[in-house]
Amino acid sequence: MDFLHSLFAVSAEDLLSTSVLVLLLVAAWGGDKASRAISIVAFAVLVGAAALAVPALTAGAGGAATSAFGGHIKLDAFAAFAKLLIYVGSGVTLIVAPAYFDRFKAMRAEFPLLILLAALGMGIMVSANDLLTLYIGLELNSLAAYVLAAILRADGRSAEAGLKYFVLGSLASGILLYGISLTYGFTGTTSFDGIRVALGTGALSIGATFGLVFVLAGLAFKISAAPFHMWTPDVYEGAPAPVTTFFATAPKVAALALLMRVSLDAFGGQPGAWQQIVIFASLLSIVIGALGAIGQDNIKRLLAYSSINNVGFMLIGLAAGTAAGASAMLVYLAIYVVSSVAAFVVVLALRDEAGNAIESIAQLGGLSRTRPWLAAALAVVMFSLAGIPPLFGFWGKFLVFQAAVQAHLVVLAALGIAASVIGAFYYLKVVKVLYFDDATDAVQGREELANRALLLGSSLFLSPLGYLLTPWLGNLAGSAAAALFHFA
Amino acid sequence: MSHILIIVFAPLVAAIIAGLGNKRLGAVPSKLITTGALFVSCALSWPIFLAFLGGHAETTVTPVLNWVHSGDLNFAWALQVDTLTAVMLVVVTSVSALVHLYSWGYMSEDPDQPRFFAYLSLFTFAMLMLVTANNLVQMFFGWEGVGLASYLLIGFWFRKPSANAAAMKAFVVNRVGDLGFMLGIFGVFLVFGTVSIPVILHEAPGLAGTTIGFLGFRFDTATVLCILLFIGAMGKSAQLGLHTWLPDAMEGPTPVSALIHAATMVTAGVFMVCRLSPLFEQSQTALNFVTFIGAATCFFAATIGTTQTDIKRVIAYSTCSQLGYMFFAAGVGAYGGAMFHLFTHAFFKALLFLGAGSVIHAMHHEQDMRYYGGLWKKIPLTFIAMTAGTLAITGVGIDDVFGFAGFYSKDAILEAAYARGTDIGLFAFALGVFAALLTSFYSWRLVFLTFFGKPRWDQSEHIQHAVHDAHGHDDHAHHDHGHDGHAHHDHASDGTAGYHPHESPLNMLVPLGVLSLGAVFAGFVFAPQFLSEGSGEFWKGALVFNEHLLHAMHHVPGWVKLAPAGVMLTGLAIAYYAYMVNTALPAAFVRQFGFLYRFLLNKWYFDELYDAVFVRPAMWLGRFFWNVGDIGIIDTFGPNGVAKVVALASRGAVRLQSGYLYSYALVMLVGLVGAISWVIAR
Amino acid sequence: MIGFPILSLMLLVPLVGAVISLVSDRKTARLVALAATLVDFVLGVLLWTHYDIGGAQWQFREHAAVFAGFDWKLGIDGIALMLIVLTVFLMPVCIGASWNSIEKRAGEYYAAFLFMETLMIGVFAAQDLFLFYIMFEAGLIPMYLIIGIWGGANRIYASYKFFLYTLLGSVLMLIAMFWMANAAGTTDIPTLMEYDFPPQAQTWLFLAFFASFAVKMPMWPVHTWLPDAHVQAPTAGSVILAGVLLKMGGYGFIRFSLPMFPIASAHFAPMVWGLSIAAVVITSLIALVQNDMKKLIAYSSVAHMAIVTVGLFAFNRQGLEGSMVVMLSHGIVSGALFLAVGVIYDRLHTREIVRYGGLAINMPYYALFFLLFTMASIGLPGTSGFVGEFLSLLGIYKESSLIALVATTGIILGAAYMLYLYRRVVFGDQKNADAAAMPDLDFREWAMMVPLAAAVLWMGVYPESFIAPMRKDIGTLEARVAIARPKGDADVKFGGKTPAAVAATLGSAQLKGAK
Amino acid sequence: MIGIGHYVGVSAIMFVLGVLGIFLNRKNVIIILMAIELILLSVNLNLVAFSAYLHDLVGQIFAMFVLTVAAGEAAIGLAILVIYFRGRGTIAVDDVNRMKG
Amino acid sequence: MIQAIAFYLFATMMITSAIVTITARNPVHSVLWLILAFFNAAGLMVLVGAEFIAMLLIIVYVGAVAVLFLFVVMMLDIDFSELRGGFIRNAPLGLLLAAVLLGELVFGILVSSAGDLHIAKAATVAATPAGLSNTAAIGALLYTRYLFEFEAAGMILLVAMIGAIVLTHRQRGDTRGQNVSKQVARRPQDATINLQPEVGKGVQL
Repeated sequence: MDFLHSLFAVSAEDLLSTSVLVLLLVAAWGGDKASRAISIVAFAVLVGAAALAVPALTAGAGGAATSAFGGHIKLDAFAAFAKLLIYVGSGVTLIVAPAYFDRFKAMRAEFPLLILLAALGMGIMVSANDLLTLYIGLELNSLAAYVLAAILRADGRSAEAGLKYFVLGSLASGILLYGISLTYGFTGTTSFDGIRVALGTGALSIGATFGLVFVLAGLAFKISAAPFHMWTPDVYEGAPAPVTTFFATAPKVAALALLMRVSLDAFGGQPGAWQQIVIFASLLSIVIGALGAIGQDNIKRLLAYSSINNVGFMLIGLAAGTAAGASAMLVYLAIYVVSSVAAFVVVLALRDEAGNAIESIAQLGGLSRTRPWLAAALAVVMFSLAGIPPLFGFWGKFLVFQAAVQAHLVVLAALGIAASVIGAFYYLKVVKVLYFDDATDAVQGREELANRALLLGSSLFLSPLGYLLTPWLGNLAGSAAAALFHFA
Repeated sequence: MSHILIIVFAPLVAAIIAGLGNKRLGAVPSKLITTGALFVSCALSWPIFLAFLGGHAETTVTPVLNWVHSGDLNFAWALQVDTLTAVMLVVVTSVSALVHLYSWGYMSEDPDQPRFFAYLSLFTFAMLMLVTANNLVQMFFGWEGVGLASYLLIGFWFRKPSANAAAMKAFVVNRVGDLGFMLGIFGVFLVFGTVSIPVILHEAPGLAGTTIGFLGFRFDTATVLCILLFIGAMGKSAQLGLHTWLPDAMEGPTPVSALIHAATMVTAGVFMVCRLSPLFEQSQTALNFVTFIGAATCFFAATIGTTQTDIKRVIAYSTCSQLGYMFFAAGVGAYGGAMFHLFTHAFFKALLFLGAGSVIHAMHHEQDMRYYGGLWKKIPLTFIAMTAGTLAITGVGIDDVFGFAGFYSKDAILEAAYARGTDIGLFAFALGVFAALLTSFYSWRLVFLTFFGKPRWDQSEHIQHAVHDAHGHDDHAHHDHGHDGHAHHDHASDGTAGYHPHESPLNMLVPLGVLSLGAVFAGFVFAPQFLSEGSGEFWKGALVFNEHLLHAMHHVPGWVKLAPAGVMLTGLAIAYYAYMVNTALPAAFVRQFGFLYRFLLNKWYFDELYDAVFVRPAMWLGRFFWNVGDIGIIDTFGPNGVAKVVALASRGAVRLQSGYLYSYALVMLVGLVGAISWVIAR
Repeated sequence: MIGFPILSLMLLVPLVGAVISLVSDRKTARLVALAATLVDFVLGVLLWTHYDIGGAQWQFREHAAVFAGFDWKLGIDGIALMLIVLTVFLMPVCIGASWNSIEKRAGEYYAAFLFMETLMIGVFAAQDLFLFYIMFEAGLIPMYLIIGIWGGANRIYASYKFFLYTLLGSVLMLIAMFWMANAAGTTDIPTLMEYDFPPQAQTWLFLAFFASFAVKMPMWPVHTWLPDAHVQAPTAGSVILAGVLLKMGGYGFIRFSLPMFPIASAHFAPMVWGLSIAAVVITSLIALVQNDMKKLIAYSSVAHMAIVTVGLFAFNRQGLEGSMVVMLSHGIVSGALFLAVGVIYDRLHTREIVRYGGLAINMPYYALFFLLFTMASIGLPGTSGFVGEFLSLLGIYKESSLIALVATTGIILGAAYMLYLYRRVVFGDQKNADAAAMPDLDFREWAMMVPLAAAVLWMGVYPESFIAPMRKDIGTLEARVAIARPKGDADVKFGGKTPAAVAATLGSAQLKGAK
Repeated sequence: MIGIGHYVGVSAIMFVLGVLGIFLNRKNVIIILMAIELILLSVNLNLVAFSAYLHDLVGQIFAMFVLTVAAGEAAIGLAILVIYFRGRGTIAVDDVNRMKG
Repeated sequence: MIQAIAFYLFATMMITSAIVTITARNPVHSVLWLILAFFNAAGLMVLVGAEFIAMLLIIVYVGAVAVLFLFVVMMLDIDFSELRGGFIRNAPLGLLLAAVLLGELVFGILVSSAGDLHIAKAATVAATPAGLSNTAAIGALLYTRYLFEFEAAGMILLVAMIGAIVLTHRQRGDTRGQNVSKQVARRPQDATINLQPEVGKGVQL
């Protein structure tokens, strides 16, 4: 009975895994020719999974969390919120990928399956309420991600990206696992609730502290927070553009959500132990991300550094350690996912006459004259990422800094926001190339209809119109964040 | 008395019409409108003055429009007419009207006549606003308005770089004075809580014994206020230190010099001191300061006047000097004397300028007296007028019988200075007397150089130019045909270079005539009203009338009374000897006292001093602050510096991203070890 | 009061215009832009005429809780009203100034300007702290594009400098706003204006806001973005930059710094004074040696805005009202001066002063207007420049005669550099044949110059029209800052007499400084 | 029974050796993969030791999962290595830096 | 006593093997040393009574993973002589950091606890059931409480399988790797040269 109940509770995961198995058969049968159909079905599956996740978000407000499998899985509003974003990121990848890979005749039927498997893993990550579940979900996602990064196997850069991602990712997993083992040893349990109880709020044993630090370090790699960010630019550049789109969206959400749950739930009783580390990582990420981005000419690398930069800002919300901070992070995440989608859809549209990808920013000169709408969309994304009002990207930063100030982290907020000005510099650089420079006429490709729709939708979301969503988004994020603080 | 509205605003309306109409309107209509407006103003002003003269007029205030109301600060546009204003009204409108008329002739060949007349009328409007002000701010409005008009008129021939420079100099130097004026107004408001002149004057006695903080020190309140305000007067009236603009202002057309830089605008400072005399009376220090500056200017300008060769500059320094008289008159308490000198000076100085203009007009814009000579035959009417003016300025007259205008006013001033009995009064008296000697000398020198002796025109480029031009033009040639051969013959012998000066047209001569009347009779006619024991009735409290001082003036020793006449004659004699009898003397003097001559010729090196102390350092500082401050320091260490640091750091960050797996792992390890160390150390 | 949400409408009209012109060709776009700005101008006039002087402090209030975290809350007092009127007045002029000179990408250009107008009005009308911030910051984007796309040769450096400088200035303000909203529990500006923050906190809050407004003003030594931005921006960009954007700094001081942190304001007043007089002297001297017309006027703007800060931090009515009038006047005058530069720039395409000369000969009417604006800039009484300058300086004199003395030297230096400019451009002989061949003002230019000239004179002769709506609000502010007002150094003291005796002698007009 | 401290110490040494193996190596990616296995081994040691000393089986179950994942990881790692080698013809770590900056 | 000897023996052997694994120049040797390390680790696990995991370690690692490594090492046909080479530039820093890390781990955990290590209290959740063998106990737990993870682990293996196939499976065994973007980027004018030889200077007939 309990088992069935649990199985029913994880219906989204059920759907995903059974679909993967069925589609795998289709793929085996149909080969790469079936890839488009599989993509479409996979997209539908994601929509279905999203629909299954929604009730927990809307009904489960206030933390009426549903546990499954003996408390190893938690299907609360927080998980639902993260899952929705994950499915959005995965779904977008499925939409943009086929056209891209078709140009290289490299569309594989397994691609959508890997995306689904990764989505499954991420779903498990964000629902995890036990270190073991966490690890399983994380690895399911990671392994799929390694493969995805290298999937354009004939491309040297893709393979190199896969290799780097794999080696460093495994190292990070090792660090995480070592931390988990220490945590287990010094708390005697792997369950988040158990850990929080075991750690208490008093003095922390040094072993448990080490475990905590190692766990956070391992997770920091996944969210590409400095100084564990080094893989990001190389992998973003080397991986095929749709895969980069994926990396920039779904896994980032999953890892951040996981980090939030671990920090605020499992280690929630000991904020003093991790707050300083998070603050440091946050500032370092902001600065390194901004500085690294300034020197870039490759737009994908630039977006990689931008993601490091943005993660830094999100970590400020985590450093606050409050429900408001968590809620701010979630809103930021949502906006960031949309920004990334828009940015990468634009990147995907940057092709020369022969259909080869244009990644050099210099070649975008005067794009506003040759492709005004594309340029406008990219400009909107850039200003939004820079957090300049009235674009919606400002709202994420707004909430995060507000939470930090409310948590009396005024100095952190001031430093962070001052560093954001450095970041604005490279976003401005892109806009400058788009609007001020002479036209190069390099970009010739046309976007697919679906991509246009995506671009239009995300641009509208990022435009000032996005502010109309603030109450709605705020409510959702608020109830999701409240779920993390159910113990309080 | 709502005539006052017409008096004041008619010139403004005329100026706007002529200015905006400009060339579209045409020269003649512009001239008609502006001159007409001025004559209307003038015609309406005299009855007002006469009414005050007759003692049956009251002070009136005609409100026009609310201006500024900010908290307890409240002032409006309003036209106040009292005795003082009435005097100024007639001076301003009369001289202005005459100058307008005179300009018909003088400017007849200028293509920009509408603009010129518009400026003149604008000036008159501003001057009228100044004299009718019943609050300090409106006075300041007029003050600045006349400054603007002066700027425009000095720079009227804007193609000439020297004219532009002079115009700008006039404005900027005046602004230095305005700084004091403005601070004075601020101080007055701070102390009295109002800028209304009647209220201030009414309450001024309360200042006795009070002190005020200024620049961190404490001073006597009235002293601070008066000196600040007087700095404004110094600027406008070209007193020592702030005088440098006035001689340069002669770059403007001569009618302008007559109107603005002799008769009206430059006397605004005197007017202001007289207007605020009850306030000045509260501070002996301030009065001493006024006296000292006035006396010093009077002397200083006169010394320079003796060496100048430009006819207008001589008169300009003379003006400067005469203004000094007015100020030390005020400084010793003889406000009535100051005003009376202002009044008479307006006539004779305007006359001298217009006369000089007539000479210049006749000499084809040659202004250097060294190239004049023997003109009295050529332009006899001008000669007569100039002589009348000279008689007036040098103060020729016999006590109790008749005197030219300056005789009454200047003598009164000197007597008052002596009668005051203070050290500073005696100092002023001494300098004043000596200046009178110099005045007589340079005035007569001007007359002798210009009208007597042999023509020396042939060395003048202007004249040569004119002659050459005349020969090039057929119509001119035809006109002068009969003289042609003769002229060439003259060339070597009689110094005329074949040029024949002509008397000015009627519209120039009429103003000369009218002003000559003023120069001759103004003193005689009006002295009783201005300077007698009963003048208190006349002034009606418009200024402080020191009856005691007037009484003392009548009892000064005889030599004091005779001194002006004595020095006048001495000056005349020296001038006659040096320029009529022994014409080699000046050159010999120059050889003997080269240093003194050069010192005076170069105007005590004030311009050079200011150039070295203010102008060049300002430019240098500007460049310094720009290149070193803004670009060198602020930008280098500010935005550009930050940008450079960021770029450098960015390169560092990029270099860190070496692409090697082991480096990446190493960085992760650094992070890990760092975090572990942190928690251990904590 | 008006029966419809006029402020929202005023924001909406240019926004809609912006969207339309974005997709239109050049001719349509400029017509749309002109129409939109004129409609807004009419609305602005309606706003002015319907403003109830002496009525409620906040009028035309609108409130809609459509956002989370902040509200769509609009409303104006007299101060905001005047600045909005200034904005809507200058905008049609800007469109006119761009009429022929903008040829490339006109649709985007006019869209940027209209968008800018929305934001500027929004800044002045916002009654919610964060709504204000959004409007305040958002202005950077269109201005960045205007300078960067349609600017001069060195436009990219200038646009970056403008953007990053001002951004850095204002982000700290955001943190302060969070703190305030947190402490006071509201983001409502009127409420915050009456909220007493602890003195210690005021210090930090003040500095954070100061960082933003000082850059925006701009105050010395954070002014160096302004000359670059002005020089590179197109004419209309300079007009709006000098005319309105700089006023946001002053508005910020008067709306936030002074009423919200009066104690800190008083504490930092000497610093502000020092920076201001440094600006007056230094930037005036710099202006004296400029060879580029726009740069000269830009530096003069810095000097003039220093008079604003001096007046604001005089803490008395004359200073505050004077500052507001200086802002309004400078908005018109500097805008007009940039326009005047633009008129000849359009003809000769250079801003080098030496390339001109003797324009009074071939462009007499131009010379006349230029003269008027020059005189207004140097504060000739009767023009708008005088009233504000006079009041501001008078205000500061009450606080410190030394500061007043140094600040007043600005009238000398101002005269020097402006007349020097005028002399070189308009006077002198016609050295350059191409400059001598330039035609006088055409109809379009007349249509732009005349309203500006009229406004300059109106404000100079009868400033009451402009001061009256602000009087009550300035009074409120004065009362608010009175608690912290420092004691002036120019007070009157009485020798042997008792103050009462003196008062008796002096009668009704009590010695104001004597306390 | 040996003290838990011994196990933890040995595990720490193994962990550090694994980490060292990753970044001391510049010629051979395979060694890096093996170093990763060493790290996982150290984790397993830790988990098993704790499990035993806590009398709690979770640690051992965890170790089992780690083993499983390690196997999968090794498979994928080697697969990536293979395609990398196919494209580049080398597995020297030094050469894996086509992307940088 | 025997336990202690065994522990130190296994531990020393394991650490030595690990050192050699990461320093050996020949990857085949590395793999073999790795296998030895695993054997010793299994021994250590047996010492604390975790015999199932110990066996699993040998079966999975030695039987599968290590063999896979050997396969790949041999398949890649690497020129071992090329693999000789020193350490990286920052080796001293790396070694120092590693030493610090080790010191901190060992001393931080052991020394700071002054004496015996205080780990958590004995667990209550999944205590080893008395009387059940290690294997049976693990099995009982694995299929009940950890069922979800177990199934998910299956998915991981599926991913590994799909991944390995996707990446390495080729239609034809002899195709060389190609750089698609490079090929597509190649333009005709780079590849062919149009010469316009003068008459008579062209191809020699």
